[in-house]
Amino acid sequence: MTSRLYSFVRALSASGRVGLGFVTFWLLIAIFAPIIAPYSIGEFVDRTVFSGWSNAYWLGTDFLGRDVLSRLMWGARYTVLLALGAAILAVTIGTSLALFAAIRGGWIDEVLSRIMDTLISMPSKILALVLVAAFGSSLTLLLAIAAFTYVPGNFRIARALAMNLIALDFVQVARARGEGTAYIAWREVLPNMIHPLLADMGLRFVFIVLLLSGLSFLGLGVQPPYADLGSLVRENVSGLTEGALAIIAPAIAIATLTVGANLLIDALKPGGKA
Amino acid sequence: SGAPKEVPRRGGLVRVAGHASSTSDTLDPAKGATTLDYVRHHMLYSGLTCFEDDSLVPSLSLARAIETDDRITWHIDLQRGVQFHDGSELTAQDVVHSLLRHKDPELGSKVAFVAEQFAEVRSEGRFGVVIRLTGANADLPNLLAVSHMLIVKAGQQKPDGTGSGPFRLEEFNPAVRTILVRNGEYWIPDRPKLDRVELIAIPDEVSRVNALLSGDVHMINAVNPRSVRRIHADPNYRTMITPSSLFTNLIMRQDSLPTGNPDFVQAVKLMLDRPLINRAIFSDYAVIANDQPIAPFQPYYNANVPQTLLDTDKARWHVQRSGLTGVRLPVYCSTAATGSVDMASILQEYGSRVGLNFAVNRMPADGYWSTHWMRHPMTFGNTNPRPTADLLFSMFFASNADSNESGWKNERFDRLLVEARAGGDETLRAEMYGEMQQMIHDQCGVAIPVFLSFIDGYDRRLKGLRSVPLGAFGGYRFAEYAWWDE
Amino acid sequence: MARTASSRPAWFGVVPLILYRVGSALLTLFLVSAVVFTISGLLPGDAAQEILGQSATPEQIQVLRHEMGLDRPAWTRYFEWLVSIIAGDPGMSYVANMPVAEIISDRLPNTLKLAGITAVVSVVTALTIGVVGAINRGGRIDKTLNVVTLSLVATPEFLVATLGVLLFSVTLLWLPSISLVNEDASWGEMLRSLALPIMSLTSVVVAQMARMTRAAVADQLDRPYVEMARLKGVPFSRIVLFHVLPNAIGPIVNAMALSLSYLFGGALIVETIFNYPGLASLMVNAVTSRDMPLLQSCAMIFCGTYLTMVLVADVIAILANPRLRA
Amino acid sequence: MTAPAKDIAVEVRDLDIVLNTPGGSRKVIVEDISFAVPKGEVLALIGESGSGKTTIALALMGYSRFGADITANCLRVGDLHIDRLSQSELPTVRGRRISYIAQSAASAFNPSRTIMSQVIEPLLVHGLADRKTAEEKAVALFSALALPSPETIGSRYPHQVSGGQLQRVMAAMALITEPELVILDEPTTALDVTTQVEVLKTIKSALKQSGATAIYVSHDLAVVAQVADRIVVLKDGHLCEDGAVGKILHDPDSDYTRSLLTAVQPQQRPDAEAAPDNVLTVGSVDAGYGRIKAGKPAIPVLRDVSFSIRRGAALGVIGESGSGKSTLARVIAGLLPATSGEIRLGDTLLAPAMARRTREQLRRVQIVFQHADTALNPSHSVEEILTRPLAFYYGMKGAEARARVDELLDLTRLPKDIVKRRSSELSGGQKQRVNLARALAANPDVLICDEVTSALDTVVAAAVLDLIDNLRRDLGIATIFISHDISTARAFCDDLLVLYAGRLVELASRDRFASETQHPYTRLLVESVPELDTGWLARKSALAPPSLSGQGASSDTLCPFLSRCPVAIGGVCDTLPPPRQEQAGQIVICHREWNQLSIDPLRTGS
Ligand SMILES: Nc1ncnc2c1ncn2[C@@H]1O[C@H](COP(=O)(O)OP(=O)(O)OP(=O)(O)O)[C@@H](O)[C@H]1O
Ligand SMILES: Nc1ncnc2c1ncn2[C@@H]1O[C@H](COP(=O)(O)OP(=O)(O)OP(=O)(O)O)[C@@H](O)[C@H]1O
Ligand SMILES: [Mg+2]
Ligand SMILES: [Mg+2]
Repeated sequence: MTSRLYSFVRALSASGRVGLGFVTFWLLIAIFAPIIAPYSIGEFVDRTVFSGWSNAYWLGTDFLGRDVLSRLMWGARYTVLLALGAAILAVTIGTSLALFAAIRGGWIDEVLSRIMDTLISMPSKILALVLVAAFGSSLTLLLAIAAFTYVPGNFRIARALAMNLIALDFVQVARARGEGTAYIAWREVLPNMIHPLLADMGLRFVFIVLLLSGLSFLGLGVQPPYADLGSLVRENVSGLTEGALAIIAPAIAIATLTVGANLLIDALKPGGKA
Repeated sequence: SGAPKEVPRRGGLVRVAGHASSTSDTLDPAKGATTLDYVRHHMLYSGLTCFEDDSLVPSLSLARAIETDDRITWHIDLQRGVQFHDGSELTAQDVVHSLLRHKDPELGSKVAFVAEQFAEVRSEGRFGVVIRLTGANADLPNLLAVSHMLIVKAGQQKPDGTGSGPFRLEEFNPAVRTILVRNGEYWIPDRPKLDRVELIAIPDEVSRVNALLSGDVHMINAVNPRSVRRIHADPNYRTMITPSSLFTNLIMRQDSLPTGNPDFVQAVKLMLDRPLINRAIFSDYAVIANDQPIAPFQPYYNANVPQTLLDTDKARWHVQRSGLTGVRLPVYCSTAATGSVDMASILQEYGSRVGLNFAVNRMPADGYWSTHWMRHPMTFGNTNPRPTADLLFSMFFASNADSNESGWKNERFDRLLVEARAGGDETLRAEMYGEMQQMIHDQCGVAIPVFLSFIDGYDRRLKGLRSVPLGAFGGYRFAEYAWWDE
Repeated sequence: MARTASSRPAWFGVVPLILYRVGSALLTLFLVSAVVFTISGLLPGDAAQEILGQSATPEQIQVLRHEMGLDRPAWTRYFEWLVSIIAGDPGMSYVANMPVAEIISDRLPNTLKLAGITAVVSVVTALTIGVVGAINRGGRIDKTLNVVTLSLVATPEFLVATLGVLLFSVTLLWLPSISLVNEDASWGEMLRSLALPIMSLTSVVVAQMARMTRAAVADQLDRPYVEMARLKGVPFSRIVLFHVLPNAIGPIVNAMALSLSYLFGGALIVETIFNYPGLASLMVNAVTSRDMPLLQSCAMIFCGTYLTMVLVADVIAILANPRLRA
Repeated sequence: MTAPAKDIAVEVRDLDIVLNTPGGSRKVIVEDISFAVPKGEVLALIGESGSGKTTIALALMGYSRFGADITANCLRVGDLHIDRLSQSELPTVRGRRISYIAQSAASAFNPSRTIMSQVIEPLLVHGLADRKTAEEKAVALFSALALPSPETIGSRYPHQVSGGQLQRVMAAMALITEPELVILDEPTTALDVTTQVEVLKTIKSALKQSGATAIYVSHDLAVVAQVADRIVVLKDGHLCEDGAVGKILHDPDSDYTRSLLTAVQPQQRPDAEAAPDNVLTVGSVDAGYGRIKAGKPAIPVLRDVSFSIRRGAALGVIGESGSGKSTLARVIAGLLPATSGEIRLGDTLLAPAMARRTREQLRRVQIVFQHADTALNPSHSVEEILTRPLAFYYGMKGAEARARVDELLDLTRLPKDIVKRRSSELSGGQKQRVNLARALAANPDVLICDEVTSALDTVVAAAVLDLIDNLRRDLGIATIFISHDISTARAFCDDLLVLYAGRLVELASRDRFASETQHPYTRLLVESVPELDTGWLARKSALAPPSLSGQGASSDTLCPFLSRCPVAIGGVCDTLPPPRQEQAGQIVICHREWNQLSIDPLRTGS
């Protein structure tokens, strides 16, 4: 196990390793936030708002006088877990449908493709606005919206990949052997799509992080006092002119998370070994 | 301060940014719903009375005189020689039309409930108007000063901006902009000073402040208290901070549980850290309130009601008595109710200290008022200043009021409200209003932590502004007096 | 190639192919209309309630609802709406008491203007970045461009916009912080007032387009015909322009269509920050006031735009490919 | 070796091409290469795949594919020292003084530009002519290269002309600037034998006319024998032998060259003692692609194909590319349902569509695809690949399955330690063996091998062939051997089936096939296979070239070969469907009398 991990890391390019580093870092923060955050997320720790670095508050305080470091850790938790969950959900649904469409072909393919076109053509933020207005904001809804928004995109890519694979001889061999759709999809086609799908999932992950931050700009994000990284940037935006850590820290967090994820994805692409 | 008194000059092109606009922006005063609507209406039309300063006592405007003996029948004498923008003369007919149209259910006037008090409105000669009310109301001149009561041209069912106000309409594009130019024939001499005013809306606060600081607009409203420091950092910009009776309150419905539990209500009032709310959310630009809606600087304020202070021990005791320890309590808030989201965060935090488990539900501003406000046991409300205590009480606290936010019912309160409305002896009236404040403070299911201030930001060169505690932009009437000092 | 395409009906040739695409776009648009109608029906409350406000009595609301026809079954309203949309008349706005067409025709030019200029700017930028990156693939310039574009996508757009305003408007006083569009403004003024919105939107869309361009061009650069052209002594710039780009155009326009369609509905945040009177904020307004005719029309425009862009991209790709054109 | 009296046009001395990887390691691709080409002569570079032929050829243009370093004591073309030219000078030489003809014309042409614009591009970029004169020159070259409708072919796109034509268009593109040196990189390898002959002829005469020096890269000695004056034999990046054609062909110095020479003539395998019963019978099968309307596919491919095969026998299916060989395989396997006709396995009638066949029936017919690369799922290990059919058909699991896998590996002579590897970790020959082992795992009665050796080097291919041959003898498997390589098929199979445009034109036992009696198309095929004889092409050239107007039968019922047939009988062949003539186990579908079939029409003319 460790040796596989080691060889995996070794096979990465330098920028891939940087990406892996960022992603691992934020993943760890996300997982352990409840344990390592020095304060609770809503605690008013200081009378001064937007205070700078201090021993007690490493990243200062936010616009209400709460500890930025703690909020950042919780924010990372929400962002990473939500986006990861949504990305996995989107890719799972999109890819399953795509495999089904590609292998069955014919009218099933046509109908699914049209439905996906329909979904992809709706502007996601406005759709989110309507859905939140309709159902109220909740983590589940956010997750659903984010996943829903990116299912069609994944479907398109997965379908194209599957189409190319299905034309290959080894699928013909399986067919000639008499294998069923499920076996072909699951055992013959899917394993060969894993890399591009992972890359796609990484890309969706980045997009979802950004979508979530856009949604929090519109006031549709995670419920207070909890916050995702985008909400943290947004709620502290009045500190921007003072260069408050409260806004810089979450902005950097988003940037390192998304850039890191992208670098990692790039390194994972077939061209980049691994 | 030793500077010589400056002489107002004529001229100036000013762009003003409000905080909201929509496709339902209107030229009809009866339907005004946003700050910019009110500003626009006050610029286009004149009213019978108006508020000119922070005294909250109405002055005469189109009415030269208002007289009454019984506070039921009122005689109004109109100014002579007032012209509408199209040149026609303003007469009693126009006033009768303007007042009576609010009673038309088709119109959907925002002050229909006030107009219900008009038993009769008729002209008396070319410039005399008689208003007979259904019951005595000493506050009629105050009521006539609001923008909805502005005078439009007789016969106009859909007013098109032709009024007798200080500005003429040049362009009106709902949700985009309104351009108004000086009315050279304004019936008050030497007014207005500004040549041209453009009204736009910038809903995003940060953008609004940025627009001011980059010189793209010259006046803005609804400045976040946290942005005041930013504006002051630049010597070219000022703020006008008008303490007001505007408040954001936590509503606890008395007709549902657990909010109907008096111990719970008491606990919540006791665990509000009002100084923290004032400091953290409003940068100390608010005024600590006492769970009743009359602000210290308003007429009839009862200073004898003891101030509720933060007392977590007592609050915890109440919580235990109510048996609600650990119960999950959803609270609905929204940016639609200024500051409520942050207040909810604070509530949640302090709640956890006294054993209450609040779950914050931030709702989109869109649809908040129609779908959430008052519809759940615990929601936040936001109440704008009203020109009279009577109006405030009858709209939000009377048992039968539509917007009786907490569903509070008190017979004595209702009786006092009608008695006080009739007026007569001012000391008696003050006593009655005082008792009503105490009742709300003690028993009503609303917690009012602070009174907010209107904070307008403006370009240093914009002069002659007056603050009126009834609304932003100098009680919506800044354009009447403002001038531009190049 | 013939094998992967075998799921498509066999009648090749460009006209039927394009007709087929148009047909499926129309079908999609029809599906879209149903979805739009359903989703807008999910919204709580309705226009009658919003118009009359809090103080309205239930009877008043009922009357108005009946007048507006809101009390009829959803599918009747859907078909009436569909018929009128097909007839080209989106109806009257519930709230503004104006024909929807008029409200939209006020805003549409703004959105088109912003989207159009941004499209030009971002396409040129993306092509440049993509081609330069592809030519130097693996090299230092490529890596730098990669990280730069990545960082651009990685920054939330409201932050990009706000930083832009703080820098260019508030601090430097170079550009207006809000876009005040005037019909009678000169081109220069207009560009100045649109500069920041364009910049923000460009930063959102350019990265993805540049990356796709790079991938498409790099893919073509590895083809044997490029080597052949080099061995013919064709200068590299000519190879890129005349050999590679025409072949890469299909995937590039496809990626661009996807990205550029964002400029319509996705401009919401930029419209909010710069107070730009475009369609996205109009649609949000319609959501707020439950102005269904307006809401549905906006939604149809957005979806229609998307479908048109993808269709145009498809057609370009078909036309650029002589195999399909034949 | 002393230079002949003639001018030396190309001189290469001590050429090394080394790839420096970013990791710092060095990979030597070719080393110590020296040769010289006199002006106007053709030098052939031959060797197996990967021996560095292309790399050397490209080095003469100062070009290396993957950034490898080219160093040489001398790298001279005419008066140009290629190794001393700067990066900015090289493009002025390429395409002007040295030009290149790539292996695959299909991919070397830009698919989205017209032929004309690409052919004249060298003239235009070097500023040698204006567009109009350039186009005139191109048209002249088109007709010189015997391209059909030379005036208009330029406005077509690459996909609109056939492979052989495209290869000649590329020759036109190379010759249009009248270069001193032309490099031809396997210009005919991707072509059918019949087409290859034509292309060879035209290229050879065009070279002669232009007087250019040429370097001809090929792996095929027989082809090289026709065009080259000198041959350089390469092995693993080293020069193995260098000499005049006659010397290399008849009296090679190195063993390696000798092994190459023997591989060219595959040795005939004895007939198998096949059982008399037919294991597979195909009866007048029709099939095609696209939507099926009224029982006819939109793109009909196979028409009225019938044959049968006995247990343990090998049937070779030969024909040009696109003649429907693979389609036939797919039809038998049921991957592509036949639209009419019947397929019997033993006595049972098989359903046309695979989905309707029983698992047992599917098991008994196994297909081995041409490209082992794509036929093996890259994400499966060898073990997974081999155990799946065992589990699927026999429900075998665990130790039993492992034992059987071992057995299969033995059978295909694969080392045991490869079971955990994935296909990307196998060599080409190993892949093809695994591919074969998978089919054998099913214990089939019929094994369809579709071009299983085409992608392999001759030596490796011979080993795989041996294997299949042994298996069918030992296990009694009936083998359908699809190939475009006539000599291999002939050496390997008991019977041969010739397809033309989806139709069977001849079916004969090996002896009869080699006899004088042949369908005119079969004759053309067989005669087109180059021989290891420098005069072969010259002899062919003396004959009337048959037209190459492509396939596409004029009608469903007439002879498909009619438009190309040199001996077509006017008034008969173009009005009546060709009759089926059968004699002594040989079936020929042709109008010509049986005794007429043995007369070589190419020699006699018609
Ligand atoms: N992209 C590459 N990177 C590294 N090495 C390569 C690359 N391409 C080819 N080589 C190596 O260079 C050597 C020579 O290749 P070259 O293409 O010249 O062979 P060739 O004789 O033309 O073979 P073929 O008959 O297959 O065309 C081979 O051993 C090959 O492994
Ligand atoms: N999936 C398909 N859809 C449509 N036409 C096809 C398809 N596959 C093959 N064809 C056509 O059917 C004909 C026969 O193809 P097939 O692959 O059987 O030829 P082949 O004899 O195996 O050729 P090669 O030697 O090149 O492998 C060709 O004209 C080809 O273009
Ligand atoms: Mg080669
Ligand atoms: Mg084939």
